Amino acid sequence: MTISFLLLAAITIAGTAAAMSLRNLVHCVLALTLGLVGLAALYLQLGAQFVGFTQILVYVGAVAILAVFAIMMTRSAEPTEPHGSSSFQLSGALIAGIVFAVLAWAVSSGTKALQVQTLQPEASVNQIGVALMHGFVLPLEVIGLLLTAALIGAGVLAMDETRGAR
Amino acid sequence: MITFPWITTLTMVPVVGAIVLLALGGRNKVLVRWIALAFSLVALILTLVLWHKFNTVADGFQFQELHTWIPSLNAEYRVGIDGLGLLMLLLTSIVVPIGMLASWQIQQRVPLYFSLVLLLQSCLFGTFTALNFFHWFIFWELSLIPAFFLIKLWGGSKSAKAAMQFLIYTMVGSIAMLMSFLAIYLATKTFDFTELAHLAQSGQLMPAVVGKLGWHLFTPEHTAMVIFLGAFLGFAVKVPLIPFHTWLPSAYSEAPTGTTILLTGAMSKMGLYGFLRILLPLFGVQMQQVLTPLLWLAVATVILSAYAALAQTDLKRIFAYSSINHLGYCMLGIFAVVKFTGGDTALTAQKFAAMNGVFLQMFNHGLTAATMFWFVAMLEKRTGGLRGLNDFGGLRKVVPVFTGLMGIVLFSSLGLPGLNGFIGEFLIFKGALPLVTWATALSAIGLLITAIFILGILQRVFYGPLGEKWVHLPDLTIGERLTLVPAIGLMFALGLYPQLILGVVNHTAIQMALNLRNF
Amino acid sequence: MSPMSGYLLLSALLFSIGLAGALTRRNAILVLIGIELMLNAANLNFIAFWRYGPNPEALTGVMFAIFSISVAAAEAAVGLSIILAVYRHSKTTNLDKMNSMKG
Amino acid sequence: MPEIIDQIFVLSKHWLLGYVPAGLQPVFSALLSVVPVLIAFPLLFAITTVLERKGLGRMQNRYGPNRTGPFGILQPMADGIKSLTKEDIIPRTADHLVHLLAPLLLVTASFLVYAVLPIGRNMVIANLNAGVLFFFAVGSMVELAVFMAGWSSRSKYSLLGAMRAIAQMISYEMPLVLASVVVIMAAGSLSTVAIVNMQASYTGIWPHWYVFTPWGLTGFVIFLIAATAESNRCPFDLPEGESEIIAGYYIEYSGFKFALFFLGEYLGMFATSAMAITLFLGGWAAPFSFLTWIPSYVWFFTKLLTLILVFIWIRGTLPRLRMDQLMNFAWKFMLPLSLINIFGAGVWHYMPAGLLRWLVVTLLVVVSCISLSRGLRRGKWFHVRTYRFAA
Amino acid sequence: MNWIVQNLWLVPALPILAAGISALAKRKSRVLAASLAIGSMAISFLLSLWAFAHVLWLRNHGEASLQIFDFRWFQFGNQWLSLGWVLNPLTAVMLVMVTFVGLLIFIYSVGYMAHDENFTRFFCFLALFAGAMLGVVIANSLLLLFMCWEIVGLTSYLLIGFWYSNPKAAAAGKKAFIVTRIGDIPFFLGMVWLYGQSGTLLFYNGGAGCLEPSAINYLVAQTTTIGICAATGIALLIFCGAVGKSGQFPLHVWLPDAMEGPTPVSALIHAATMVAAGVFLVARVYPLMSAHAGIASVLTTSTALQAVTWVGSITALFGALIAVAQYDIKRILAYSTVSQLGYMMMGLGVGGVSVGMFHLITHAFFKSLLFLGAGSVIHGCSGEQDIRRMGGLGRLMPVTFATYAVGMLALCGFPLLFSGFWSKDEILHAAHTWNISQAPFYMGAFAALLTAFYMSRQVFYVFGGKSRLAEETADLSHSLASPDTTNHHGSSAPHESPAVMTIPLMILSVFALLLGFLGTPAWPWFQSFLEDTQAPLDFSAFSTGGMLPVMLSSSVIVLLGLTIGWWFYGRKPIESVDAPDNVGRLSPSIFSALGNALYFDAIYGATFVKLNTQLSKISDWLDRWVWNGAVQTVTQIVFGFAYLDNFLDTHVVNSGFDGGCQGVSRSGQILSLLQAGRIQRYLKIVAGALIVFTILLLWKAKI
Repeated sequence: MTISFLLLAAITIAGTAAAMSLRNLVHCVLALTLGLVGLAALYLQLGAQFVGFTQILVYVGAVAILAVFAIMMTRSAEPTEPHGSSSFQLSGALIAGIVFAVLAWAVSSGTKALQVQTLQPEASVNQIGVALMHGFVLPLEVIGLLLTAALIGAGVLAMDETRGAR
Repeated sequence: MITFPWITTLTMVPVVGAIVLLALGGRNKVLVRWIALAFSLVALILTLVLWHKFNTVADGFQFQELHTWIPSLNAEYRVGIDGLGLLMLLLTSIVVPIGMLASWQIQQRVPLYFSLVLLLQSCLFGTFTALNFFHWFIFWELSLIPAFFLIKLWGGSKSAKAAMQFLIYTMVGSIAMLMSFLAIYLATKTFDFTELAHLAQSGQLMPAVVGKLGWHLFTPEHTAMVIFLGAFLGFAVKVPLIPFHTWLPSAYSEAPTGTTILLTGAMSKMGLYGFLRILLPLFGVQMQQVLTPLLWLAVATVILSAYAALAQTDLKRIFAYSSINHLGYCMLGIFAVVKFTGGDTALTAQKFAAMNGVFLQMFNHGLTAATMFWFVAMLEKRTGGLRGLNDFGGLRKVVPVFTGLMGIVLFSSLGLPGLNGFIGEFLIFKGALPLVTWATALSAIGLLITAIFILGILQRVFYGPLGEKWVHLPDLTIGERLTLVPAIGLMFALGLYPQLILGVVNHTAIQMALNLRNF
Repeated sequence: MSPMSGYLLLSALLFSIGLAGALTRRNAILVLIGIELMLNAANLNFIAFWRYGPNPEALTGVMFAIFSISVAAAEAAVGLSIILAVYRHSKTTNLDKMNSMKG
Repeated sequence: MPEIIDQIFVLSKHWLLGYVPAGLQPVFSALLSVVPVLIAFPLLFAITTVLERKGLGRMQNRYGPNRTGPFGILQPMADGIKSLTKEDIIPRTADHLVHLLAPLLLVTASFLVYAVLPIGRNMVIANLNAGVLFFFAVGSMVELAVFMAGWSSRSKYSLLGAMRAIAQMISYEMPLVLASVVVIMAAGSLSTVAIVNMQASYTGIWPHWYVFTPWGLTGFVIFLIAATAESNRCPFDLPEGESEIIAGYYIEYSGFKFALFFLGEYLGMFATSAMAITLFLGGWAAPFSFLTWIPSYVWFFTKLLTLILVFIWIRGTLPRLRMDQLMNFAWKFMLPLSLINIFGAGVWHYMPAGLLRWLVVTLLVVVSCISLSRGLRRGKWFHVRTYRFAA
Repeated sequence: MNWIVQNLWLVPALPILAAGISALAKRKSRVLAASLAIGSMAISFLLSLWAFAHVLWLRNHGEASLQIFDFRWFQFGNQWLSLGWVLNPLTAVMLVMVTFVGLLIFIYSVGYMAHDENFTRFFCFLALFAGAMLGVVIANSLLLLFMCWEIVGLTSYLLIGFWYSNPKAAAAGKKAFIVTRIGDIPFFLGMVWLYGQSGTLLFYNGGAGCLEPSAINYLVAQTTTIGICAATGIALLIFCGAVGKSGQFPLHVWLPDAMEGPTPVSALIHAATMVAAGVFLVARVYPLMSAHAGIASVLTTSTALQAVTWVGSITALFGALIAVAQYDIKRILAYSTVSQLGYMMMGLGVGGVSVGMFHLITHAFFKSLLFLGAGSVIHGCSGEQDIRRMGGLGRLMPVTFATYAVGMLALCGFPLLFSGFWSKDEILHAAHTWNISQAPFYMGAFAALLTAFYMSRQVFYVFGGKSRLAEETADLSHSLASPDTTNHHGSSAPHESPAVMTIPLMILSVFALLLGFLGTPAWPWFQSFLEDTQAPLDFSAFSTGGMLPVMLSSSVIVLLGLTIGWWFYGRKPIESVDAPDNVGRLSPSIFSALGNALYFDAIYGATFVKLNTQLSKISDWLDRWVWNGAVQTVTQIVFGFAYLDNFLDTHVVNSGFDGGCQGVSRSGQILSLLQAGRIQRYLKIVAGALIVFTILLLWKAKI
């Protein structure tokens, strides 16, 4: 419960909350980026350097840009979204709240039994590489395949269905 | 000792060629053709190198390569050649360029066509060099695939049906053969030809199989016979023997002529090769038991196919039946060699003659039939696909050179002395007559009928008054003449000096005849 | 309160925020972003458990996080392109108006 | 003596740190590392602008700046003063906050990158375990900044420029990263310090730079091309092509913010050049073993300046590409080639040392390069292109 | 060993080489082809003379007149197959005859074929034929002989069908090849059998050859399952080959048809040499032919030779009979040839090698003379071959007439002066003394009578009376017009042939006159040469062994025949083309039967050819319906099963399944109300589930 943790947690929560509540979609994405950078910083704080940088690379460098592109191409940047019925909003928020309550309850009741490791563990790139190439080689391959498939699939989906019609 | 893997290299050259062609794509058809031809010529050169390096008096197989492959199945990659294998390699490498030249004018899917041809060549090489049933069988079956597509995709109007018939027929035979070999494998745990032959020669093979698989309702002889018949069916369909031959005329006539050349020149030899390499060493006893029916089959093949050829009007069908007829002589020779002679030295010498004759006839038939179909291809090219006997007449007037050269080839097929066909037939008859007199004497009728239908072709196509349609038929071009010269020259060379081939295969023939178990 | 439960609570909160966004917003892109957020919350959980768990040398948590980031990236790509395709067809990104399966 | 000169900055930093209370030492250490960088590179920026303008001028048969100071070398000073004193205009419809944040984010990200670049022996701000990854991760934030700038201005030109820039940067980031993967494979580390150390040894007088291998050379060339595109420089300067969309995404900026953008761009260029040096040209290592007495940072800056000159030279030489050419080039040539290059590096690794592996890998790279370029030419270079929009 | 023995192969090789070169030559290089063929033939002739001289020299020095040269050809098993050539009197005589007659005919052909467009090919084929024929002659191996024999057959085929655009010629060539091949198949089998039995195919090989006593004794000792000894069986099979090649009954049908070829071809191949090859073959394997079980009792004739005799005599009579009723000038000669070949065979059967061979040699000369003369006539009449349209040519073509008359008299066996007399007489004499039966003698004698008759008929028709050629215009039936018509210059007036054609005629007629004196009973030099004995001049031979009566009777027969011929045809000239034959009037039915060659072609056509066609149809039918039908049936059955299975799947299994599915889908419709397409609603459900499950889990953990 260090100050840095609280600070970063505050940034993260602020960013994500803003992302979920702002009206302008571009702002949402920018806020989300802030939240995700905060999250990456949290990872760094937890000692997972590689994951942290990967988080930045993937989310800031790719997903956010992708989302921005999607927003631009669907012309939904203008805050024209008419808020749906308040009951809809309310029920959603309520459910989310209940979920949080339940999870918080679970966390508070579940972590007591856990033996907590306080030593800073090591997760150098070397170790990660070794682990990826030995213990996790099959998942790695599967992920590679998945990414390829996703790449092709996304390309095909984003292509115009009637080629050359326009 | 590590030596250069000649045979593997030879087998891979066409595969590489096929890949190159496919990679090249169809933009430049001329280039594709030349490259394909170049690869087949490389294979020919390699074969000639092998021919040169081959030790003609050594026992057993040469240029052997042995690698373990699937240890749990005892399947090894074992290749090697003796005189017979070498002869077949040479034939294949000669026939494939002929086939390519004959399909030079193919316009559709050129790279695919030529790469399939090269693949087929590779499969043939594999079949003729494999010494382990397992991968021999793989090549044997694999060769069907290019052949099937070659017939189906580039063939005539009924090619799909013919290709299917061809495939199913040979597949049924192959499956029967596979069953037999699985039975043998279950009993002996080996797929190796030489080991199996060794077992068979010492009389242990069939008892082992019967001991393993015998069924109480079957006598051991019957069990062995059933296994033999399975293997026999596989080869008999491929050769083909009457009555397993009906796929052949339709396949030959529907296939594009270049493919027919491959089918008749090289692929039909696979069946005979199987008879010589597998059935003779392994099932000699069983063949002796059913020798009489086998001989009748051979005689029926010779005579009926000759008569059937007489009734055809399509040049390709005639030549197809003529092919069956010629291979029937080979079958006669093989069956004669099987006959039990009790070690009589004079008769053993006859077996040598028959064996040599069979080898020579295989090669000669390949060469002659391939060239014959080549001429059909050139005729088709000139006439836009017409090849019926009744479509022509008097062509000699406009295409004298074509007529002359094709006449040479036709007479070679007829067995005229001085050309290659004669000596093989002579040796077969010479060896077979003392061994199986009546069958041989009856088969001689085939020689007569062959003469009748071949002269019929000459008469109806080239002689008589010239049809109005063909006044402007072009004669052979210089290029065609030049490409024909090697083939026809080889015919003359073999007719005048058969020692060229006999000198190489003789030792193998002697060994094969001697290795037959006589008891 | 142990450091770990702080992270876990944060993760739970992130998850809930993401869920709330996904449930309340009408825009498909935002729903997708919400889902991404939920995934990130899970990642945080993984890292936290790895960090404070009994077997940090096994790196399982880190691995899981890496893989899940990859999956999330793929999911985002495909999801957004689907949204693009749908938009091209129905000219809207509003989920309420995208309830017809007819093409 | 050469060692002392080489390490003089490190030594002086430690000497200074000795006067600082222990509790504040980490903070001061960081400050002492960061501040020189924050000073040196803007200075380099100033030098580069004048160099570029004069160099370009020479190439285009004109003088370039020659009024301010002797030979115009004070021109950057004048420019700086001018931009500081100019009015800061913000468009009325602009998204103020984002408009403000964009240049800041850009410059911040550009500066952050320097944290992992070893400027000399033992001279690196943070020797990160995943240094190269950090470099690319932070570098990718630049794109976001560009988007923010373009979008928040509410101008068609700027939005178009931003979109172009982002598309281009994303496209070229791929070959950039993949080109550096070969080095990471060879070095077995993501740490920039480790990578440079790997290259700082010699066989005879020849250094072990990765550029002196077939895959290294290929990687270097790919990296350089991608870096040119990343920093939106000619011939990849479409996002700010003056003749088409004036200044691209920062058209609506003026005054100091504009200068910040300029600074950020150049800093990005320096950073990628420095990364190229680190990865392929041995970082601060001397090119010959007998030149090691010259201090390492001198070598680093020499190489950096050389690369900058190369960039200037390219800018003065090559015409601008068209958008479709640019994209085709990235996806159809650079990407496959860098993938093949990775394969080549693998082959190199697993083949025994000798002439053969040189031949094989060179052949692989050359053949694929030729065939890929043929593939490019067969494409729609000269065809009428129909653009598609999401309508 | 003498040079000529070692290099005897040059004799056949040179013409073959010439043929090879002119085969590659262009169609226009006529001079090259002709000079190559004639030159090579001339050299071969000189070499043959040398060989002949060498044999004479050997005889005079008392050395063995049988010289052989063998070489190895190829190896199979543990043995080598050897080929070789033999020089003995038989070879020498045949060589000289073939090369000499051949040379003359080559020269003649230059004139005869001068206008043919395929001149080059013609000489190529002729040279190839000559080479192959010489190969047959010198062969010391039955295999080599057979090979050359087959090539001879091939060239015969090519030359008969030389005017290939005429369907009749093409058909005739085919017929010739196939009919001779019918004889060759047994020959081939006999050869293979001989090889199997004796282990060699060399005739003479220093005691190891197959014609030498040890092998013959072995062969005689072997008996076959049908009771005859192996030697007889083999000999009969080989004789079948000779029957086919020499146009013996019943395989004679091809020979008259072969007249479709150019006339020099008829002369060379179908009169002088090739058809004689069969006779030569029998002579060559005479030791085998004459071998039989009781080899000690030389007096009895072997079964094989009996067969030869009977076949020969039947053929002689048969051919002569048919010749009487022919109208085509060449066909008459062709049937005459058939008849004479029968004579030769008979001579071989009853009298041995020398008797038959003597007639062969003399016949070769006068028959080629006759053919060439006929050719000259045809040439002069612009291709007309029907004797009814000729007449009166004796005045117009004096040289041809004179030489033709010589040939005709020689063929008839006009007493004393003409060679045919001596050789025919010898055969009749031998037949007279034959110990088995007298029938061949009487058949031969009757045939001689007929020969004289039909030859005189022909001569009177052609050369006597006045020319009927002009009437041709009235008669439009061109049934017998040969394709020569188109090839000759257009003048319709009969004229004498050029010198290049007449000079060979004159040379041949000289030989036709004189050759007989080499083998008179008084000085049987020829016979002794062949049999390797000395021949004293002994006029008393006429009186011994019933020689004189036979000679007298045969002279009478010949004169009688000529007289009858004059009575019917020469007494008063034949008036017109349409006038019926004077003999034919006596018994039109028999005459027309003879005119149609006793309907042999028709009979063969109705039996063997038809049988063959039927067999081919049957095997084709078998192929299409039985074998293929069986396969198709199996396929259909398999397809049937497939359809059945498909039916079961579709209507039994599937329909049940479909029913189930419909139920499911109906329930699904109800449940689908939950799935309204509102993603967020699903998400809510999931979140609810999450809540519930978490609570449940925690609850459980608590308890």
